[in-house]
Amino acid sequence: MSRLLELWQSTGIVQITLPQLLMILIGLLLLYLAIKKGFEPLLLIPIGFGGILSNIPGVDIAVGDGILHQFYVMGLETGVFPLLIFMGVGAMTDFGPLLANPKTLLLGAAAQFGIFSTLLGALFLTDIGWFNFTLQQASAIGIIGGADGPTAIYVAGILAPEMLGAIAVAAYSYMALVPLIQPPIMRALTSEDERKITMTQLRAVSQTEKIVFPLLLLILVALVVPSATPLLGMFCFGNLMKECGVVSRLSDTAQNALINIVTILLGLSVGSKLGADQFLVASTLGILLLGMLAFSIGTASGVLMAKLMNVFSSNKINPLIGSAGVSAVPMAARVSNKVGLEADPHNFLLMHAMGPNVAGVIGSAVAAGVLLQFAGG
Amino acid sequence: MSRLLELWQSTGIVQITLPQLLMILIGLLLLYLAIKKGFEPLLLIPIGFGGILSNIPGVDIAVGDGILHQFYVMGLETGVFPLLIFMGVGAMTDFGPLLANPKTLLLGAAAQFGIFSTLLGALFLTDIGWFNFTLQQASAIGIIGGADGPTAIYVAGILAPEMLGAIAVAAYSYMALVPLIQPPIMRALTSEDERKITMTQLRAVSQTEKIVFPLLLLILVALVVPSATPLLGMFCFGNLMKECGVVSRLSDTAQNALINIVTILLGLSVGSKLGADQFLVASTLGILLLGMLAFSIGTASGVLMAKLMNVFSSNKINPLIGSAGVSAVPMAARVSNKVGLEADPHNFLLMHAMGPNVAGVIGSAVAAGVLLQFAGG
Amino acid sequence: MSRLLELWQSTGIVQITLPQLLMILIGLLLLYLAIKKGFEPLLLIPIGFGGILSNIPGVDIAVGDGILHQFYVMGLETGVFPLLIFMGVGAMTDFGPLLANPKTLLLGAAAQFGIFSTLLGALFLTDIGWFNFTLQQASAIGIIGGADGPTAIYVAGILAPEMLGAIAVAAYSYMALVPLIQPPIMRALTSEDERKITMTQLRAVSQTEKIVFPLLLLILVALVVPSATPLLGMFCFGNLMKECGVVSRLSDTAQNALINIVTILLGLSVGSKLGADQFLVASTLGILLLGMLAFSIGTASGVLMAKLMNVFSSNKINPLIGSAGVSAVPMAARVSNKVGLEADPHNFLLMHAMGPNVAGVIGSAVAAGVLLQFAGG
Amino acid sequence: MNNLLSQGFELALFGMGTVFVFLAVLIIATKAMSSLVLRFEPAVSVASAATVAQDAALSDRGHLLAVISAAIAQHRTTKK
Amino acid sequence: MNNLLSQGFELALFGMGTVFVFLAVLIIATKAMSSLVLRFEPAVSVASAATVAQDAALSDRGHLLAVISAAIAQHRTTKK
Amino acid sequence: MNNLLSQGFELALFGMGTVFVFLAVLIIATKAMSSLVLRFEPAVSVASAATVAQDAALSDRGHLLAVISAAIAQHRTTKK
Ligand code: NA
Ligand code: NA
Ligand code: NA
Repeated sequence: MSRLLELWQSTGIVQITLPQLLMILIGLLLLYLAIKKGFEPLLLIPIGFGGILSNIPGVDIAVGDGILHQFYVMGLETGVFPLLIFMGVGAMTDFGPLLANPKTLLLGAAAQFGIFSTLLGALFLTDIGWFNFTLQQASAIGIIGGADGPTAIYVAGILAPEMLGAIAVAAYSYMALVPLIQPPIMRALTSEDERKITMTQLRAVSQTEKIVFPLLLLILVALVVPSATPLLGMFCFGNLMKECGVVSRLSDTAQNALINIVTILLGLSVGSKLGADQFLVASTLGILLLGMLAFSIGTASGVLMAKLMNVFSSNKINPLIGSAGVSAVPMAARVSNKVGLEADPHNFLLMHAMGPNVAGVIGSAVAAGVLLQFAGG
Repeated sequence: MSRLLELWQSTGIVQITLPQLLMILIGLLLLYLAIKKGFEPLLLIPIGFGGILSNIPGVDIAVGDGILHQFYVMGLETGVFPLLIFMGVGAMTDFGPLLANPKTLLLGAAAQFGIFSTLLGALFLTDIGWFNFTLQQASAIGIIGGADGPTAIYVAGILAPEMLGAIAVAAYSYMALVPLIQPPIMRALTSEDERKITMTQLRAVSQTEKIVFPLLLLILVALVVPSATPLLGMFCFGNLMKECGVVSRLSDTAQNALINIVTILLGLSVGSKLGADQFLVASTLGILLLGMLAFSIGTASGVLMAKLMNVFSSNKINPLIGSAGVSAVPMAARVSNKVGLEADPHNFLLMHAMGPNVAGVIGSAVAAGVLLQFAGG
Repeated sequence: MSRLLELWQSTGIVQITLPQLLMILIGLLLLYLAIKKGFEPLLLIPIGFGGILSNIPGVDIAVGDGILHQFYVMGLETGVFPLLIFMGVGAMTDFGPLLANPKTLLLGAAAQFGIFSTLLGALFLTDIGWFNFTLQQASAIGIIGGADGPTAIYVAGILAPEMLGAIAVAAYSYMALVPLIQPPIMRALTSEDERKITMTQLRAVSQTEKIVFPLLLLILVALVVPSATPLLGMFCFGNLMKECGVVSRLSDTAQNALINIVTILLGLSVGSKLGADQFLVASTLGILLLGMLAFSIGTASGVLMAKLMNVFSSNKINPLIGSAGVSAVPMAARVSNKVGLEADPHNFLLMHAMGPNVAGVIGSAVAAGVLLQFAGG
Repeated sequence: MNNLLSQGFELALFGMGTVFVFLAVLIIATKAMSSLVLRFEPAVSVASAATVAQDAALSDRGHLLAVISAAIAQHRTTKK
Repeated sequence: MNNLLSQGFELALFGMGTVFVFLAVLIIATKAMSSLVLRFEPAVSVASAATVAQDAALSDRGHLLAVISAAIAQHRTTKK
Repeated sequence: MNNLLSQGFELALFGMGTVFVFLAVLIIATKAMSSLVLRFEPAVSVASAATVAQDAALSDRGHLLAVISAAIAQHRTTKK
């Protein structure tokens, strides 16, 4: 009979706490948004499901010998998962539009202002006593503004692992919300005439340029920001495998089986950081708030940089492609295209926006390198 | 010259022991059965080959730094391999027939009686002094009656790793023998009229039902049997990836590259537990004997439960689908269909038997959770 | 301001040393040869890129917690990566031509003379004071003559990990150079008449022979050279999966997703041993020199063995297929075919050369076993 | 009957009990879920997902923030 | 000749010896295996695998149990 | 302004500076690379890769050895 009582007490009904129940509801909400609303489902389904698993009482899944904790230790504490994903993303990236119009790299630079202003915002909120973020935590929050999932997870895993869950959820949620966040800002900062600017067609790019570019990028990273090398090194490696044309079987695997496997494991690992005790804290609200700020500022500074470049250059660029500099590949580029079509139904900006879009990936990886160098170790 | 002697003494001819030779023959027999007789080749080929490798003298393959031991430590001691396989099985499972006729879940419950009566049988044989099984070992033997490979390996890896080899060999061998074990029992327990019962066609099931079901199952597991969450959680996760329709690249990888890689490594890991010293012990005979008992009792109780349900319900079910409740997906369902066709060549039971078949997977995972909770750490 | 100086000092421009710069150039050269000249790109692209990453100053990539070092520890220190690649190679190997003409196994034996004479060469150079190789290091250098990448990496990883980078680079470079190294030696050692010898068509081979052969090979290895079991065991396992015909999904994965993933990780791991301090040492020159010697002697002894066999047998073999005994599958067999066609445009030797070619894989794995047994731990 | 065997009986009893209770509850829950889903399913399929996506996503964002905020507030209250 | 070099000669000698012996044995074994297989192959291919599978499997099960039982018995005997 | 906030300003300043400097340098380097490549590209595509492969590979081998030898020599010199 005592054994029966023991068994009853081992059930989840008895053990579950309200915070755990709330987290399970949040996990279900993430799944709902991913499945029904198309919110970055490749990541938010494993993250949401992992989050539910992590809040089930009476069994160790996200701690100790639990499988999600093992995945976390194996792939996130080591940085292996985000770096392998970055390699796969590199193998899927086409630098052609960027090579055809290299000055759009500046748009990818400007959009990183979202990262650093958010970092300052986090420290300001600490200064006025609303929150209590360290420099490491503020940096990890800022990187949400990079609008790049693996970069955010890599940086947060090193600088503020205790916030990894909230940061990843914010990063992917806002990436999914780019079609809602960006257009009002883009319209507010541009005139009707600016939105109608048509751009000259991009020149063709040779295969050799595409092969040399990742190596050139790697060498520059090595010389200027070594701390960004793990991220950009794996990214360039993936891109080289794709462009060189002689290892297509490796490139295919990096883009498919390998990135899919790692995505499943990475998502579950991130989900393991959605335990109620880690997620249901005041700082999560700050992260959500500041993450939204980061996306908005990044968008605005990309657009404004495009307008600034037009002051100095006769070859005008449509400022709507500036917002694509935040990354969120390829969503942000599609948004540029869509808002452009509203102003002029014959003005297709998609290819032009792909340049700043991938530039934003490089830009936020460089910013990540600086953050790791400055605030890390 | 002494060196030459040393080299000669390093050869396997000199070092091999009779038990090792016998185990190599058993490994070859498993390969023969897998290749020529179609005995669960996906698992028994890696297990059989791993078993041969583990009994080669003069080189460490299944111990120490040997590669099979490394696989074992990496994937079986941690539980990662069986859980990833369970995820892949989830991504291959269609709960449609179960959703169309939920009461067949009771058949999947009844068949688990094989697990617990075998557990009692093991303890009885200990009581009368024939064997010397602990409660943990008896539980691990009982789980063979679950007729579900990854569940058996997961439970045995935790409760009785020293018996893992024999339990896995028994589980997969008897799963392969389901077409021989089940029909006589099914015929003995049913009348000709019962075997001719035709069932109403299953209703169509909506996609939303299929998406919600794995989440419903997960929540119930969390509330009622948390200790079954690792198994059923990964299973439901795989199934959700399949049914939600928005992450088909993850679902495809879980069903193909990932499950195949893990199957190879899992099979070799299990093979590493087929060393002569661990396998050629009296308890292995007990395991083989009790495993057969478990399958037989599970089959019988599934059939009898179907007959019992017919007593209380006007909507008769054909008792032949009860035997499918042991799992052994999809073999047991095919056996139900085949025996049914013998009685009435126009009565196709396959789809009706798929319901209890997948119910049996759930049932034995729940039983596994209870065993782990009660007998584990 | 001091912080600015610190940041400047963290850049690669300030920290890079001349040796690191040279190694980066060597890495770029390897990439150039792989991409533009087709030098074994599947391995040399990851190795070359990994080599560049390993020589970037100011960031730990190939040491400590760096990702390449993690890959190295995970897969090369343990031997897991080369063994999994060997399994995949086994799943791609067709023993048919060997089974049709088993006496070509002797050619695969003779070509291993390259391994042992190079080992002696390394010890001789040590004896006369030019270099300072241990028996372990000499063995690891010798294995370059096996002309088999994973075998060389496996052996070097155990016997001389400090030389792994140079040995792998030498092995793959010379494998790529087989079409240049072998023909002059083949022509020098054979007469025009010998090169024109036509061989009888190979008999058909039954599927059962193909299934039994890997098991026969495994048993013989177990009995005669247990220390070669990890290599040949995984090789035979891959081959059995392919030939048995009942686990084609496992065989496909072993030949595709799995071997591709492991190739990427193995290449990067090997690249992590291309740090300037380890690679830019005098012994690297010795390795390159001796590696070339190994290939040349292996080629010569294969050809000479074929001529010797012709003395004793009435069923003449074309000595040009002897050179294929070094392995370098399938390049060396193609070279035999090409040189044969020069002498007689109607004499196709390709299928005949595939026998010694795969025999060479077995032969060098056996040689590796002896080296590990004799010189290892 | 020794202690081990009695433990075994207890385990068998509770085990089969749990399996049956669990699957019985699952039957009821599944039937309830199905009838609930099938009541709403037609409505969902009439309103095209594509046309309502944007507004829905907008309100969902608010929903997400609202739920998380409420959850955190709740949690902080219960901890005190 | 120093010790290292003499060790090298010994290793080279035994190494090449092992390689040749191994591959020579493999030639003989392969030829024997092939002639054995080719003698039985036709018989196997005549009797369709499908038709004999069930009976065969049945007797195989007995075979498996018999082999394992004999193996265990043997092992227990040798251990004493 | 406390120390943390001032650190933050420093980091933001250096961070944005590094990002801009890096991407500006990358623009220049990319343009230089492209113009260089586009100058040589036609020449490369005229001489078929296949026909020159063998000779090229031969000279490359020498090139590889030469570069590595030079590198080692250089390294040994600098170490002394
Ligand atoms: Na970005
Ligand atoms: Na079951
Ligand atoms: Na070889």
